Amino acid sequence: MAQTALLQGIHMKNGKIKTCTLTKATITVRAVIIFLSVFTLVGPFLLKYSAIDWPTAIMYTLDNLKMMFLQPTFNQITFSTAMTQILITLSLAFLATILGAVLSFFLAISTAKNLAPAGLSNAIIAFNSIIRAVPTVLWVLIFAIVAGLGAVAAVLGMMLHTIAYLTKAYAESFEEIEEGTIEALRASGANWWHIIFHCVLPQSASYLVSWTFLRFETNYGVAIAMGAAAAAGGIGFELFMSSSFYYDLHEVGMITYCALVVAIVLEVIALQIKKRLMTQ
Amino acid sequence: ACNSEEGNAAKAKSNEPLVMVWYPNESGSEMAGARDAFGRIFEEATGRKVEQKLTTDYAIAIESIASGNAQVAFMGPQGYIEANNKSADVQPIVVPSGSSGTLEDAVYYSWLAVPKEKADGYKVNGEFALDTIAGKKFSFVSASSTSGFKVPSSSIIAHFTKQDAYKALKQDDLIEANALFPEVLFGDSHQGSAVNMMMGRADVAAFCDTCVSAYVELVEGKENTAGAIYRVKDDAAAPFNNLTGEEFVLISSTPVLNSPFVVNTSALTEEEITKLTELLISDETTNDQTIFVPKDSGEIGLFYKSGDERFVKVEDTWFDPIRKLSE
Amino acid sequence: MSTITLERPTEQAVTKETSVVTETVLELRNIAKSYDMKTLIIQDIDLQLKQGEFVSIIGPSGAGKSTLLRCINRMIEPTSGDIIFDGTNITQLNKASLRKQRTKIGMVFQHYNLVSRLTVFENVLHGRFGYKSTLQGILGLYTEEEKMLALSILEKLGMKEHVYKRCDQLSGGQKQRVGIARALVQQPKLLLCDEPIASLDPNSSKVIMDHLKEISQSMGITVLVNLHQVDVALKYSDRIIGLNRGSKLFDDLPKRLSQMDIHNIYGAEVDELIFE
Amino acid sequence: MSTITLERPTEQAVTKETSVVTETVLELRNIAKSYDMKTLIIQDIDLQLKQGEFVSIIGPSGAGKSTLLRCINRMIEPTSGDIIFDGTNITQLNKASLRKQRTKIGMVFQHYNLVSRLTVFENVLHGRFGYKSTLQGILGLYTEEEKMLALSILEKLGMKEHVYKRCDQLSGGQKQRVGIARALVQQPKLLLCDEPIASLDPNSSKVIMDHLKEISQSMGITVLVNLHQVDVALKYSDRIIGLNRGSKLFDDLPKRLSQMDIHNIYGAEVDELIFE
Amino acid sequence: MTTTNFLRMKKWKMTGIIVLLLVITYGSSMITDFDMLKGLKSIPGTIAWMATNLIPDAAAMENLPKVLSRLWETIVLSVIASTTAAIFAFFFAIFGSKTTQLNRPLAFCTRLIASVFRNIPVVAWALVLVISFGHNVVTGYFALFISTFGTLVRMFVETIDEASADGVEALNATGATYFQMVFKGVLPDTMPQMLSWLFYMIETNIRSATLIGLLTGTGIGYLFDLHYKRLDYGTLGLITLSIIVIVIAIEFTSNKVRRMIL
Ligand SMILES: Nc1ncnc2c1ncn2[C@@H]1O[C@H](COP(=O)(O)OP(=O)(O)OP(=O)(O)O)[C@@H](O)[C@H]1O
Ligand SMILES: Nc1ncnc2c1ncn2[C@@H]1O[C@H](COP(=O)(O)OP(=O)(O)OP(=O)(O)O)[C@@H](O)[C@H]1O
Ligand SMILES: [Mg+2]
Ligand SMILES: [Mg+2]
Repeated sequence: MAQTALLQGIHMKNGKIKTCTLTKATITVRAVIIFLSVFTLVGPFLLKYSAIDWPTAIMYTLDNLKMMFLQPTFNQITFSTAMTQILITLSLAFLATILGAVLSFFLAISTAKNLAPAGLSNAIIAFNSIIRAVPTVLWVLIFAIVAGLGAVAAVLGMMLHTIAYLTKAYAESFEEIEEGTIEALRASGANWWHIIFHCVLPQSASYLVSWTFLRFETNYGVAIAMGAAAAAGGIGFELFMSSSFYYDLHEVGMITYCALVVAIVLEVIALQIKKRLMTQ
Repeated sequence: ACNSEEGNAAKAKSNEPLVMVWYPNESGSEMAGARDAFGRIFEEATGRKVEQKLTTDYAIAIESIASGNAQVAFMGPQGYIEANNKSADVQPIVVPSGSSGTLEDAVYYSWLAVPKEKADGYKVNGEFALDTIAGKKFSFVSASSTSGFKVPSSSIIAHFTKQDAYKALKQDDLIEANALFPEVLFGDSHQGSAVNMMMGRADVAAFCDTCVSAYVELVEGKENTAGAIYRVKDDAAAPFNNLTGEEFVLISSTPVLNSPFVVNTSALTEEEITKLTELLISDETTNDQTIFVPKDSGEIGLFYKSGDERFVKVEDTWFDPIRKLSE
Repeated sequence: MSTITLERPTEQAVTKETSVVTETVLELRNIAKSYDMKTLIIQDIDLQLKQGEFVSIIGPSGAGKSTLLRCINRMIEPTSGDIIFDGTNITQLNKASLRKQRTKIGMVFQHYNLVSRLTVFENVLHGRFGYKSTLQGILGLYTEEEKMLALSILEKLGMKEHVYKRCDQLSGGQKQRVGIARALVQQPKLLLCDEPIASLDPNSSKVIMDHLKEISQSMGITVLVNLHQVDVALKYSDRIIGLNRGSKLFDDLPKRLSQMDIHNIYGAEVDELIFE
Repeated sequence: MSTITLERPTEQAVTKETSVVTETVLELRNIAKSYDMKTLIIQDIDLQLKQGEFVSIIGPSGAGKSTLLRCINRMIEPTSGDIIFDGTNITQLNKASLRKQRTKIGMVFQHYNLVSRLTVFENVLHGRFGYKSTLQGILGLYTEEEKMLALSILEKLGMKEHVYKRCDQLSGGQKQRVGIARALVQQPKLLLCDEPIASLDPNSSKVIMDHLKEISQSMGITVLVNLHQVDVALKYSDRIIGLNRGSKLFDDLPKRLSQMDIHNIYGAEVDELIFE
Repeated sequence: MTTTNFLRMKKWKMTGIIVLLLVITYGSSMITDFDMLKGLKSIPGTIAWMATNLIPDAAAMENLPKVLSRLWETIVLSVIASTTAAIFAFFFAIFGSKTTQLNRPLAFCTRLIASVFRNIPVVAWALVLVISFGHNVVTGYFALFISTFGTLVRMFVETIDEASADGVEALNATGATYFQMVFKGVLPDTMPQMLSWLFYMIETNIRSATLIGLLTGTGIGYLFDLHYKRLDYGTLGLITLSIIVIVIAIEFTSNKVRRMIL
């Protein structure tokens, strides 16, 4: 008797009490997960394979990995060349990141739903999708044709993807800012720019920095390939030579180690800066 | 007519640096010493500072020389044809000759090779015959390679379109599985294509002689002819290090024209071009050991000297045979 | 720019100087607001506030207290009616002039709405933006007078030792005092407070209410406070306004607020209210 | 698993049945804790809690109230001393046995600590994890009895109509009631509450404190509460413990807490406290 | 007066940072020969070039069926690789996040492994994989898996770090086991953000067409590479257009899903 009273308004299924009702959110999550799982299970059967001799292939992989990572040496180039070239690659990545970041900031304040009108915001989002869809190498090619070979082509080519990425990331950070603080400043008679620089920027600074560094890291990877393609130099050219030309896995391994160490140092620096910004 | 006009325009900015673009894969070997030597030659010829641009991207190199962003380039014959198609201002000036010192043997070779133990399967009446490659797994180098795709594919098409079954086949079709080859692979490099064949991923592979010469040695037959047997050297480096001692046989070997130095005529003056050409074919250049490295010196160079190798003047029409291949 | 001379409040200052309360600072005429153009959230609101008055608005949740308050400085646009503030009809103003008028209306929020990564000092100085050009504001070019003003207000609110602390290191009560300081540094004639103590523990609540009361008395600033707690409203207000379903049901001195009135204002909910 | 029969509390139940309060549930012996192995945050704490007792810990900020509470269920490891809970020395237990013991100690947090995307029902059932294997827990396989238990507790706390609401849609007071329900569904012998009302408005605070008091009385569960508000502690506790700089200064009935004791416990800060 | 000093100090600091960035920018420009003005001037030319060259012509449209079938292959591969990588990344992220780590050395190792996977140049992976596996879907799968895994671990770690530690604490206090805590405490809170990252990686993987193409010899990227090397810009335009459509579709779906979940 007490039980039936208790169960009033409670959902049952097969005589069992349900602990959650199906809301739009749970249905969506489940649908997405089921779809992805099914797709992942069925997907492999939709692809065409050429036969693989697995034992040999795996043996070769291990052998190659051993040559690369356990016996790295410099053959064609020297350590100092490698370092200079890495510096060039880093510079390219830095330029693409910093220019992209500055532009992205202004695009992002015109994109964030809480700061900009919906029309402008949607236009920029669409524009970004288009930029992102064009492969970086095609951008670099176009800039190389128009502006000539060298750093300009490489940097601008990479910058476009940086913008597309950072604008989205920044805008989402801005959208997470407490609406209340913006409202408070507006109520005190502050104008839009005041709000951007004294409310939006300080609140999202640590996110902005961490996104920017993440992109810097990505750009560093991209710059390896793109610097070489655009004739701007960098470690990518040496990597290309030792891999595609000399097939020198030992040197590829060595260069990889150098590149990796720099990347990890970057990440550590990024973490430190972020920590300071959070606590300062 | 329009050339001279633009030539004048170029003359006006002739104190701007001269941009030279290199695409290393087409140039035999990367050798800073040789590039610097060329830099000196160009500087002497034009009185302009020379900027060497090294790109790993084939399309970017071609577009640069065609648009005049670069004025001088060293590129493969196929690259030259495409640049020339884009802009008629792009013209060849010299190519490195063969050991005779003339245009006659200014060639290298595009090979079709098969593993030695299976070689007999490619013979008809004791002779190697192209017919036998139908239905095999084939490996090219890359779709943009002259000796690794253009040349072999065009000779294959030329051969098979005579047969009714393959009449409709076009060169483009060979870039993926087609009526002739159930599977088409790309090695991305000449070495890669050779490895595809030796590891059994492909039955037949196309690649060029000079690109693998460091790894293989002739064991039987005449160099660069069908039937020649090559063996991977015992001390071969990667990617052949696991394949030492493996042998393969050429079932065909086609000569391919050497790579030219090209200029963009709209971006250089007549005078500059003439001077450049003359300097390149001069005895001084010919005897420059950083450019033509003596073959037995053991050093790596851009070009090797075993006989009378030198640069010889060349005209656009010399490349017509290659041009025909793509038609 | 005239600097307010902020004196330490003397004990006598707590007794209201009625002579000051004369001028009408704010007048609402027939204000109505609808968010969806169908139902009116507030309607027919007429209201007059005099200088230095301390007025509380009470009413059940959803009565339209916040809506009314936000209409006053046009954080939301009233659907009809006129707002005359300091002799100007605010409803007619364009953006730039509105910005100017807003500087004279301070606002204090339930959740403080501070920029948590900045220091107390910087947050307080934000109140000066209304007086600045875009560039001055962006570069944070404050005059020495402004800084002194901010400091003196912070001192008055007992926050002087925390000026350089980042706001996320403060307790709720301290944050609210920064919020009040930010509003005061605007040198407002009117202070709007939307449930300033709803997020605070009883101790901090008392501190904040005391400060607000003091501000209205010693500085002659009109204070309009939304409150949930009837007991607090009774204790601090010069006048109480009772709102229910968007209509003004009561507008009189606290002592005139009868149990009947409370029942009218809060409807059936009255039983749940706790009077300690 | 025995199901507790949860009766609606009758008015008489509010008067404490002293006969029940006999058994010692928790005993702390000489507990000390240092985070940095240099300074002791708490020291020499001896404490005995009997079944059904309602005990408050008061003390200034930083006194070590939270530290002490967390040591009891070893959310943080005490540096030295013994904790005897329900006859078992908790300090000696390995991970698995500790997990078992923790199920008998419910914990209620200042910030509720709910999984905000899940429903009230799911959050409450989380309290049953201690009784389940990992897999059962992950798959959410609860028995019907467990669900009924959760429902009856929610009903008792007046939260039944919200069972299927997501926790991020609740008010603070409602969230805290879910937090309490989660602790109760563990069927604990001891309830540890770390400032359960510090984030709540006065009305909700009263509701929560009333519920806690009721739990200790009608269900015989021992309740140990950290509080900032002395007045609340005085009103609800059977016994008050005063902590200052990690040492126990007071441990007696509320009525024995003198102004002098308060001054000792809170030090100079006492003047800022408000007793209404 | 200290107040003035304080604000001035802060401004000096800001100025210092800006100057530092400017100096690095200038230095980088010197090192790489980067000419900002030239870059700016080239932008109109770029747009003009795209407008004239990247418009698919009739010849390019003939490739449409091929483009579509290749695009499908790419989508399938990218979904498979991203989803499987996400599963592994989830467990790595749990062990790597501050909130849910078992112990610090393990957390450090986890993050290090992810960083290595993420930062080894693609060219190097490509070399190893293509030599060993040849051009094959499997090669592409591994390459995508490796880079996606590396990136997702980092994204997931940050997501979990941001999710409040409160729920975790409460579950620990109830006596829940580690995995109960992870699946019932952490997962529900972080799921929307993680799904959003997963969608983002699927999109990225479709876009990183050139890489997959190079490695697999299949997919839209292979087609891109082929036509790129032949300077067939009409078809490149078509391919790009088709990628744009997919990217926008995925972004749209992702936003829809996110809004539904939140
Ligand atoms: N932006 C909005 N759009 C639509 N309706 C709104 C909006 N803001 C508030 N409302 C509605 O207006 C009514 C009054 O809301 P308001 O916030 O003014 O009440 P309140 O008296 O402040 O209540 P509380 O005490 O809960 O803060 C409510 O029914 C609310 O749902
Ligand atoms: N994880 C920790 N590591 C180091 N020190 C800590 C840690 N947690 C707390 N402390 C220190 O221990 C002391 C006591 O903290 P605790 O949180 O127990 O105090 P409290 O009495 O609960 O204070 P409050 O009333 O502010 O919650 C403080 O000085 C605090 O700085
Ligand atoms: Mg309100
Ligand atoms: Mg505490």
